[in-house]
Amino acid sequence: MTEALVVTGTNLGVVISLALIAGGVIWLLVRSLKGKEVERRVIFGFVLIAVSAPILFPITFHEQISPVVKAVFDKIESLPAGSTVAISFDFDPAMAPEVQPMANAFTRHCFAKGHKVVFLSIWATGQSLLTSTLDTVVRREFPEKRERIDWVNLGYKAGNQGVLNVIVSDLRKMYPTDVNAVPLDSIPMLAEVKAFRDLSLILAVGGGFPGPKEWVLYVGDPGNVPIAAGAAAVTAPQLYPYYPRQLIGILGGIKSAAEYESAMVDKYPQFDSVDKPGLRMMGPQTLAHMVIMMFIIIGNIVFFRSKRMRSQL
Amino acid sequence: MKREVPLFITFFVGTLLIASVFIPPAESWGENFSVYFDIIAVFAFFLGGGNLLRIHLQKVASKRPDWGYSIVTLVAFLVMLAAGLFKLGNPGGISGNLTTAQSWFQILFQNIMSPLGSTMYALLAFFVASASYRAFRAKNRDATILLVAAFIILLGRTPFGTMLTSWIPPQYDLLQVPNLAIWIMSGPNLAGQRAIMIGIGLGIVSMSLRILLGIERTYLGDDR
Amino acid sequence: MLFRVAIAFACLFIIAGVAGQPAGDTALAVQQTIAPVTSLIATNHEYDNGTGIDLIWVPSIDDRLAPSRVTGYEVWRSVVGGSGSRIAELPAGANKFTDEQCSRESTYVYSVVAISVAGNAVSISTAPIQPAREWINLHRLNLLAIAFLVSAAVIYFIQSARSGKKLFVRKIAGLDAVDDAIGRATEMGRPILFIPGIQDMDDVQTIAAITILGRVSRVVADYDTKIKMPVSRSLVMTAARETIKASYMAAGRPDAYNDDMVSYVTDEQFGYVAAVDGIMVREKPATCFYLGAFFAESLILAETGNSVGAIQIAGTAMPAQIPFFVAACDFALIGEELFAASAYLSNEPKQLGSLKGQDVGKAVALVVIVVGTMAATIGSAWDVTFMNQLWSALKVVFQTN
Amino acid sequence: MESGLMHHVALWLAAFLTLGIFSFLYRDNTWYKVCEAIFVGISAGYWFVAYFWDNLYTKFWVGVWVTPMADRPDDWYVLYVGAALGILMLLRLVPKVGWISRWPLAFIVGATAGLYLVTYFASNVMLQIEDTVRPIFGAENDAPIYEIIGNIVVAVGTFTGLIYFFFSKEHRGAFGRAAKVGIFFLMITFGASFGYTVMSRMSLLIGRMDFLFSDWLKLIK
Repeated sequence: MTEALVVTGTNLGVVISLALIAGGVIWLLVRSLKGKEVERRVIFGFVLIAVSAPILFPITFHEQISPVVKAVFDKIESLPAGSTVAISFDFDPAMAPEVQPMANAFTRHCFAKGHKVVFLSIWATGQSLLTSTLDTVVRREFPEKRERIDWVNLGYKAGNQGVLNVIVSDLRKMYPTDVNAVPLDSIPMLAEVKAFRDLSLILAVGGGFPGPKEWVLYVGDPGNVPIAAGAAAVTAPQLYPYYPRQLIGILGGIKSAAEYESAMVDKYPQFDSVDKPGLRMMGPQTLAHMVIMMFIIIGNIVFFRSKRMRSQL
Repeated sequence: MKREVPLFITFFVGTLLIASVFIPPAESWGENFSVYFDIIAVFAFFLGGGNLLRIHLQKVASKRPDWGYSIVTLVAFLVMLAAGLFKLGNPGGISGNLTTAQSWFQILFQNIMSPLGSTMYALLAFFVASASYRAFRAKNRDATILLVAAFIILLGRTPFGTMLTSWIPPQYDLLQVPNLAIWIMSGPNLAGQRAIMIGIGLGIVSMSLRILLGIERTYLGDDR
Repeated sequence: MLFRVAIAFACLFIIAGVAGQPAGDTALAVQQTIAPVTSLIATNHEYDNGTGIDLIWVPSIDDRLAPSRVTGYEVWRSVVGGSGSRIAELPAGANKFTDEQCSRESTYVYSVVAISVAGNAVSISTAPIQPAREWINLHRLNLLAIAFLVSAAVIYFIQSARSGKKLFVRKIAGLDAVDDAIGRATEMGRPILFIPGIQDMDDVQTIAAITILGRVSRVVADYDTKIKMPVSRSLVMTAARETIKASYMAAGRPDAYNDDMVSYVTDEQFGYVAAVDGIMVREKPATCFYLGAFFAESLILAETGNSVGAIQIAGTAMPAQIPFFVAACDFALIGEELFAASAYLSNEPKQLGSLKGQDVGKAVALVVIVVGTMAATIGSAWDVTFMNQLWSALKVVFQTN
Repeated sequence: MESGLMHHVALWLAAFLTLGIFSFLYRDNTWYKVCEAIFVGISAGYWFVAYFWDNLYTKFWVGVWVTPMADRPDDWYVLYVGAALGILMLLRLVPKVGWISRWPLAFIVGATAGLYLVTYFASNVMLQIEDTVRPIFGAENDAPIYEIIGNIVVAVGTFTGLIYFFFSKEHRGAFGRAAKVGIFFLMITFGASFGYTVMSRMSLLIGRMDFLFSDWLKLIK
């Protein structure tokens, strides 16, 4: 399984920035061989360059879909067309670069399969991000999908896990109306959705509290509804104990988002032209990882050098 | 009275909520608690917000160092309060949706609070790097294990990890770095997480009992 | 209304099917339509507040063909003396459904409609049924029993410690350092910073943090160190003030207490972090405590604290943040240790007794893991009936919900 | 929606604030202090407004005044209890009866302790134990070798990890060695989680740099 390193964009810029990083690392290596500590600001500078350079001169890599991600993709594929799926936007602007690409990919996938989608948020800050997905994905790419027939926006409700605790058995108690104050009883697509346990799938996108874990504890387990998580990479490890029984699949971080985007394009070539932030961000991501690994190595060299020097004294 | 009533309330409410889990007609009590809590939290904010105002007003009044920044905080706080409570700029007026795009509240959130929050969060990228440099050193056995696990996972999350070990034949594919990374996440990592989770669960049981039985009461300002 | 029409149609189909079987033309029609579900039974959903009714049925014969001719099922409910409505749509292959939207005051009749491209088939209706409510959820009896067992162990050891029995408690490194860390701040004349996490008082970790604050502030009051505690929740501010004030009273120096030791900053996670970072670089605390529920800010705080040269003692039960504290702080309390901390610091026998009590819970867990894993492995590998029984018994006992 | 000028002002403002926070990495400075002061003020206001409308207005006011009697849930009057507790909280401002504010505090702490006791015991203890108990060779005896190793590792790791947490037994002898193995597993867990997180944190920075380069400076499309 050899993966080709596909280098695109301004090659000269790529070469220059890589040379800059490599040169700096060699300089640091020489310094550290003398047992000198690196100042914090130097580290900060390296991170800045490693992230900025690939944004200015893009590098992209090909992504292979991993089983935990594929499980989510296959679940959405296997639901009969017309199933009702919920996507919950439980994140804030700060987390958005990482998880919003997942929410967007989920939305595209559900609509491409002809599912009906319930959008909601249990984070106060998730509401405006939800609106942005509605504007940039739903209304722009799927103008034929009608609000309240093919999708509905329930908006935000305060109360954290309390909200989940209620909607699992009674949606209307918490959400008498959708975000535009239209009573749920007059919304055709929700006629049979009395509670969240009536849904075919819940895609919990988020990473803090409340997040996918609370969806599992308060909705998935008691309501026996399949739940898939789109999580920030930092929370993904804690979700592994719930996989595969309580969570059908997990997307963790931008790498999983990139994998999902690759899978989407493989299956639905019409999405090749849309923005794929996951794949786009993997370049800077990879370079930043390399830089951090360099620093771990340098840190250890400094450590062993100074230990030797101390023992010689 | 000052001491006994709060202890009784703690015991009574706690026991009631424990019982409610096992009594179907009482299942909604837990939900009701979250409603109570939300309402109490609003009232409590009058104390917190009042404290914020008082501290900064005092700083300005006594012209302590950096008092200029206190003015900035006060203005920002009051502007946001006014914009939100009176729903300024909202086409629907006071009964309109708080987060409509045209309302001042939303504009302030979008253009000031949101970039500030994202940037503060983004600082983490730098701190992760400096912490890795500092902490991932093979100082002793424990630190070495930490270092090795972290390094494998880091490598496994990049295409380089794939390239580095793609020569390993398929029957030993576990040794390929990305697979090894996944295995660490679902094997040893899972084990550690479980031990921590079980411990936390038991720790909560024990602490909750100490609180309900009134043995632990420092939170009530009762230190004997 | 629709319901009755549907039934009428279904009856027509069945009559047409039965009557027309020998005739060639109608036989075609019979082939196209499908068989209804059979053996539909409604029973009261156990152990609820009288809101649920369970339905089970045998799927239509046509659902067992491959590919199935049934595209799905609809569940219809009618209140006796009222109208009927469709309450659920289920995929093909479904054979049960729980209606949890019932009222204790009503009596219901259910039927299931098998849907196919060629037409629908309605089942025979169930007998009228009224949901009943139960007062005790026997499904959770195992949870009750095991939780009771562990709680009883905790209470037993608290009592036995109270009666003067000597208890051993192992050292917890981070907590042994508390006194030294506060002493260091006193010597340097710099403040100590106490961060109780960013959650409100409805999080048990925040409560744990406040109980530890009670012990820490007692030492602070004795040493006359400066303490600074910016908080992100108003209720936490109130509770923390009560706690510190009580410590100063207990130390006999109520006059040294001042409300400004605890100040509210903002509820916003990163707004709070921005302010705390500012406090750290400007006031250069000698010691920082981070105890409670933390999220992404854990590392921002710990790295900034490190850059100003503070001794840092951290503890959280947030699994995702423990690694950062372990890597970036001088001492870290891992998960359970956070909840044990106030008991450990108090050094009171009855508090320490509770730690021994929770160890009983761990012992039970260890035994179940060993016995269960062995039973499951032996049982499934060599098909030993007794082992399999033991395994499934343990599974039942530890199942929740 | 926004006029051209407004858009530019907003863009430059966001860039100003972004760079201001970043400047903290170099050192504490006036620019950062201004951003910090704005952030604290705006966000404290934001949360109060959110609490006010979502909790006090929507949950309480609408619940006890606006909703018609017929549409109220059976237990609507419980809302008054919440408000009463809230008002008791405010009594703190009256020095003579300030001690009454401990009541709502006691209420919250008691309820939290009670709720967490059962829910965490069920989800953290019972469920995790049940999940750990599984056949090492797989349910069908067909697990590949790495899965068998994985199962053994999970069982042993959970077991020894728990031993590390024992408080009332000295970590000596065989018990001490088991605890050492437990720490070994915990360290792998911490290292793995940390490594995993690096990824997540980088994405956030990439998001901000993307804003600076493409939205603000328009260097890339």
